[in-house]
Amino acid sequence: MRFIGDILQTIFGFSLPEQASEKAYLVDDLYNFVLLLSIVGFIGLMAAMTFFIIKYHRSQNEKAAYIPHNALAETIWTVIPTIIFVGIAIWGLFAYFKMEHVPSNAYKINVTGKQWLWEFTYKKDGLELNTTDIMYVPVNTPIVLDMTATDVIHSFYVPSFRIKKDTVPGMRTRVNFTATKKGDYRIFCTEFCGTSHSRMRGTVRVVSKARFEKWLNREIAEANVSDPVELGSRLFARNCMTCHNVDTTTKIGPGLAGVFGKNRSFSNAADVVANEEYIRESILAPPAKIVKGFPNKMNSFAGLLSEKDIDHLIEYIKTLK
Amino acid sequence: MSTAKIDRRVEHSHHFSSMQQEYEAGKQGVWIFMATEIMMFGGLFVGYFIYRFAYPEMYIAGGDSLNWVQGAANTLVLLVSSFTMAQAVTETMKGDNKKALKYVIVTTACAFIFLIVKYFEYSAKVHHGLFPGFDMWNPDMEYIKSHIRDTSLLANFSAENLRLFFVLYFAMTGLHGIHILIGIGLMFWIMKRLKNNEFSSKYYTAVEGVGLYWHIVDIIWIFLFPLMYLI
Amino acid sequence: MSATDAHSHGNYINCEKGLWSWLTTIDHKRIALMYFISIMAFFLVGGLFAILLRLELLSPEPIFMTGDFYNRAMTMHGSIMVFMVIVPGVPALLGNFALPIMLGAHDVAFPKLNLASWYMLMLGAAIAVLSLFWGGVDTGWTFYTPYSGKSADAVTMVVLGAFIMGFSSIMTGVNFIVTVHKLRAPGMTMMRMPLFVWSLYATAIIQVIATPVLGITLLLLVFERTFGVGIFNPALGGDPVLFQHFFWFYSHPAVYIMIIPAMGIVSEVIATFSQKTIFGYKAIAFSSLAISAISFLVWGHHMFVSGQSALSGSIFSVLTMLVGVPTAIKLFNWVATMYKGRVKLDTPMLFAINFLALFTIGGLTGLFLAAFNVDVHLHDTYFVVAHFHYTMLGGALMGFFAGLFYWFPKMSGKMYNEVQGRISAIMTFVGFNLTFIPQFIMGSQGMPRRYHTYDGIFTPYHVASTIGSWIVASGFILAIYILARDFFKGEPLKDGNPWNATTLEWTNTEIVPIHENFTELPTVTGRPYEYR
Amino acid sequence: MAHIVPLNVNIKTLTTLVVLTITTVVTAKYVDLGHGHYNLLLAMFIASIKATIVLGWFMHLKYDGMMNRAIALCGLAFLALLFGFSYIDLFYR
Ligand code: HEA
Ligand code: HEA
Ligand code: HEC
Ligand code: CUA
Ligand SMILES: [Cu+2]
Repeated sequence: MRFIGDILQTIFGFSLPEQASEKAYLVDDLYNFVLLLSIVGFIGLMAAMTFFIIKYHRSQNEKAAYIPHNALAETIWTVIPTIIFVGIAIWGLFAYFKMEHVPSNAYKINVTGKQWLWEFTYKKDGLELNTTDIMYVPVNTPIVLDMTATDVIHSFYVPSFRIKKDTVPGMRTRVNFTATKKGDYRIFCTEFCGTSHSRMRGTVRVVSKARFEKWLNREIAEANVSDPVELGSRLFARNCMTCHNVDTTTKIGPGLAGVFGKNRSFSNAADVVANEEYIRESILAPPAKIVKGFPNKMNSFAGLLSEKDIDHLIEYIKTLK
Repeated sequence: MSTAKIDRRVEHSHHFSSMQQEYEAGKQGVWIFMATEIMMFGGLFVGYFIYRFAYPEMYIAGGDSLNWVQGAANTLVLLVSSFTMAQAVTETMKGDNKKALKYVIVTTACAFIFLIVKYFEYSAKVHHGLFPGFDMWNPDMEYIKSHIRDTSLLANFSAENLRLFFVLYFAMTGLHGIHILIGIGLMFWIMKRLKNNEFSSKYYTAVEGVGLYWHIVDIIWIFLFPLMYLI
Repeated sequence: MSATDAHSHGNYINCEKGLWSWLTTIDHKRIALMYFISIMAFFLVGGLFAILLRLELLSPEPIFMTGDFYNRAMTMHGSIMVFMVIVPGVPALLGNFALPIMLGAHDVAFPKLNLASWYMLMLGAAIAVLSLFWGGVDTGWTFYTPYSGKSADAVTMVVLGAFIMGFSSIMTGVNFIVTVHKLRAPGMTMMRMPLFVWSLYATAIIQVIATPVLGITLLLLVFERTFGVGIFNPALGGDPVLFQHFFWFYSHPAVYIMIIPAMGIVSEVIATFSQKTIFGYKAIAFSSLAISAISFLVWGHHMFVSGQSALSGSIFSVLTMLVGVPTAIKLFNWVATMYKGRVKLDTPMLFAINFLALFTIGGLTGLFLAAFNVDVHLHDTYFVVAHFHYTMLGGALMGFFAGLFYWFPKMSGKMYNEVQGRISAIMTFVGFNLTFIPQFIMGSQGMPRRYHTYDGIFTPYHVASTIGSWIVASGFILAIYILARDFFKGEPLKDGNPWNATTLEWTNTEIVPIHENFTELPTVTGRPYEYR
Repeated sequence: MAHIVPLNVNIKTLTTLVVLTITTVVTAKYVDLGHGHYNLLLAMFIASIKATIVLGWFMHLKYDGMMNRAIALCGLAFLALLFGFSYIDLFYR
């Protein structure tokens, strides 16, 4: 059987992306089979039609025959398609359930879709690692993705693995695969989710098991540092760097070095000395006090950063000199 | 005929070939519209049951907070109006426009009574912050607690879910109410024509059609009443 | 009767004059002409959006559109084409014109309802299109929640527009069912009805049963947006997948609203242009009904990867395959009709052959999508886009144009330019395949749909597709131009039955039908298509 | 032309409907059928009977042709479908 599948794959393979997962062939086999059948059916039908058009063209045929029906012919072309179509459906079901079957030792990664990025969460020994954009997975290891979304529906699609599943807010969906080849594979979001739907792409990076372990240990240790200043600096890099420099130079907002403890003057409020309360307010309600000479460009981070995050940010800003 | 100035239909429209044919066509058209009504409300009922099985306790809490006496009264009002409507059709078929008119007037009166009761119900709900929209949602939990039949249900209960019940309550009874309003409009149209003595034992399609519509509105309420108020 | 006197001279076009007489007409043929103008206008607008989309997709990175603009154009294209062109297209335009005459009736059962239906379509369309000036809509034509619950303000408008257009569709459906049941001429039994009428009848059933569910779904969406009710919003305990169930309960049957009438046209055209009795009349007639019944059982095939349960997925997959059977029967019967016929390739027949070839491809690719596990890979890729353009454009629209050219002489009393007609048919065929075959390939390779920017590996396919779109567009513009020009300037017909067809609209009317269709109702004595 | 339903039949119909309404209220409010959805089922059962009576007598389906009955049934059948399939999904998810 596999042999036939391989032959078809060599003929029609050009239309499908590279197979890079253990179960990809389940999709390809049926795809190729239906394609073959369709080509045969289509050519057969069109050949018959063309032949009739030419042979029985009005210039060739004086008188039309009178054939209102033919029980045998009609039975044949009712029964045969029924068998074929239902056969395809049943094949598809079996293949689907095979694909859905999750091996019990599968390695679990949590996936969250949000406008417009993918977030991957790895867990190990009670520690957590959140990454975006690139999903590292070990080769030849069953992986199960436990997925959800935070805002609207997205859909997690890796063409080379032949997997796709919507991620639905308020619901958990699962998808599983075993990558068979090292390399980078594309992730697409395939459920329309707004402005940057088409940019909600990512990469699965399949690496050897050893490298994966190493990567995970390193990253997870990195991610779980508890030094508030270090954490604050990371948050700052991710959220604030686009507008603030860490020296005294202006970007979009003021450079933050040395701000803490200094007297600040505003275009819409009385002066204050920058203390923790003030920085907290600057993050949560920026328009309350707009620094003199600056536009009201900063959006509130309320709801986006946790209380802890803000504490860490403050600790970090304190250190900027 | 002595009643020549009255526009009484004795002749079928030009594209039909008999009164009988025109009558049957008209009636069938109304029936098909009734099928669409069934599908339309049906969609809402599907939503109702899905959420009912998802959050049974909130439906009980929500239902208990409705005033079932008012609901039952309205059910009776609609049943009576259905009866008078059926009777109006009977009289029109007999050719007695005057009697039929009286029945239609009673039917319309019932429709108004229904709406008035509904108005009191709605305003009570709005008063307790149970209208799930326009930032009016602010449920009065004391009110809910004092009405629920089994307080142990309140254990796994969230106001968010209760909101879903009231969404469906207002959507379904609201759409039903709009149908009642449309029905009242149709009644006035019929009354005018009955007053003009336009119908006869040969031509009464319009009355019968409005009748069918009115009964469907009643049937929908027959389901809404237990689902919303009782169960 | 006085009404008849006023119309007793001249044909239906010139028996009354002035714009007002058109806007208040209850003559089904005049209403059909009003649909003609409006639907062609919608089609050009929808097509214009398509051309813009294709231009933008020439390059993987944005050329002249922002993401938001692209999404709006894509949504407008889909919604206009579906709700304003192809759903009302065949039934409301050609059906309105031909159905009563084919049955031997003076008019549809409820002529005023018929006119009201046109106004509803216009009102709904106006609201939907005007939404562009309120910022447009970017949800895709499927309006999936929760996205549509919070995106652009104009969603409410478009959804209301679609709601109103739904009523238009219901009204047409009711009218046709009753007309078929009650207004057949003496001797016109159900089994003597032309196949186009059968197909409209099957379609009307879907319109009447399915459209109300769309109505209520859209209404709930409006509530969701204006009151923030949360039925479909998971944050408030709602279920977003439920919206998809409701939506597809209508919208899958809706795709058969588009295709079944086109199939009816193809049946007429193939029998007439083969000058041979249709093969398997009963099978074709009943397969229309079978399709419309089964079409209600398969909607979940749009939701294979939505998180719906595997059990329902399985059931839907098997049932979906069953829809293919009656469709296959029709295709085989049409080809068998040509066997030993006297085939002539005039423009309507060329469009019908376009239909046969392209719809077969569309249908066969439907089988890929209906296979549960294959759809996991293909769902929401360009493979689906190509599939539904092959069925809707290659199928429904080609059939529609076959019908337009076929009934054009009866509508106008003129003959269109045959050579130019054939050129337009061939151009659309060539351009169409150039546009959409590359989409099958890139879809299989994983190019997702509704993508404004894309991965560079797909560029060659997109470029080919865009070039193709210019050819299809020119083909259709040419076809519309021919029809519009020759309506006024075409060569007047000498014979009321230029195709030697057998149905009543050709055999028993004037060259251009009179207002009342027939001075005396015909009596039918046998089946249509009796070429002996 | 069509069957005329006399007053006394309409009165009987109304009476039956009122009695059934009272039954609905009493069974729902004062008879507890315990856990599960038995109360719901009972109420729906009575409501269906009431709807059938309205359809049959007030709406004259009892005296009407097959076609109109078929149309009404058709609506209900397709509704059942929408129910059925939506539940298959929800309960097996
Ligand atoms: C006119 C419109 C039309 C028609 C007729 C069809 C017909 C069919 N469609 Fe299609 N479909 C759409 C319009 C249409 N579709 C649209 C618009 C969408 C996308 C909506 C969106 O998401 O925006 C869609 C999406 C769609 C999907 C969902 C894809 C996805 O999103 O993942 C599926 C899945 O099952 C599907 C299946 C089918 C099938 C099985 C048929 C069958 O009816 C086809 C039957 C025909 C045949 C089978 C061919 C003839 C048979 C023979 C010649 C027999 C000989 C051959 C052999 C023996 C092999 N369609
Ligand atoms: C019957 C329905 C129908 C028809 C006929 C068409 C016709 C065309 N469609 Fe459309 N299409 C849909 C229905 C249809 N489409 C639907 C439902 C979607 C899904 C939307 C969604 O995802 O929500 C879609 C989506 C869709 C996409 C995918 C967008 C995406 O996923 O990002 C593409 C891309 O190539 C496309 C292309 C085309 C092209 C090139 C044509 C061509 O055939 C068009 C030919 C053009 C013309 C015939 C007219 C050209 C006119 C002019 C150039 C100017 C003259 C103008 C005036 C005088 C005003 N369509
Ligand atoms: C969109 C650009 C932008 C981003 C992103 C941004 N800011 Fe700002 N920020 C500004 C601007 C502009 C001002 C000056 C106007 C004002 O005070 O609101 C400002 C002011 C401030 C101030 C007051 C500075 C002073 O001189 O007193 C603080 C503190 C601050 N931001 C912290 C942050 C932190 C922490 C983050 C990230 C969590 C952040 N900002 C992200 C634009 C930004
Ligand atoms: Cu996320 Cu599309
Ligand atoms: Cu479908």
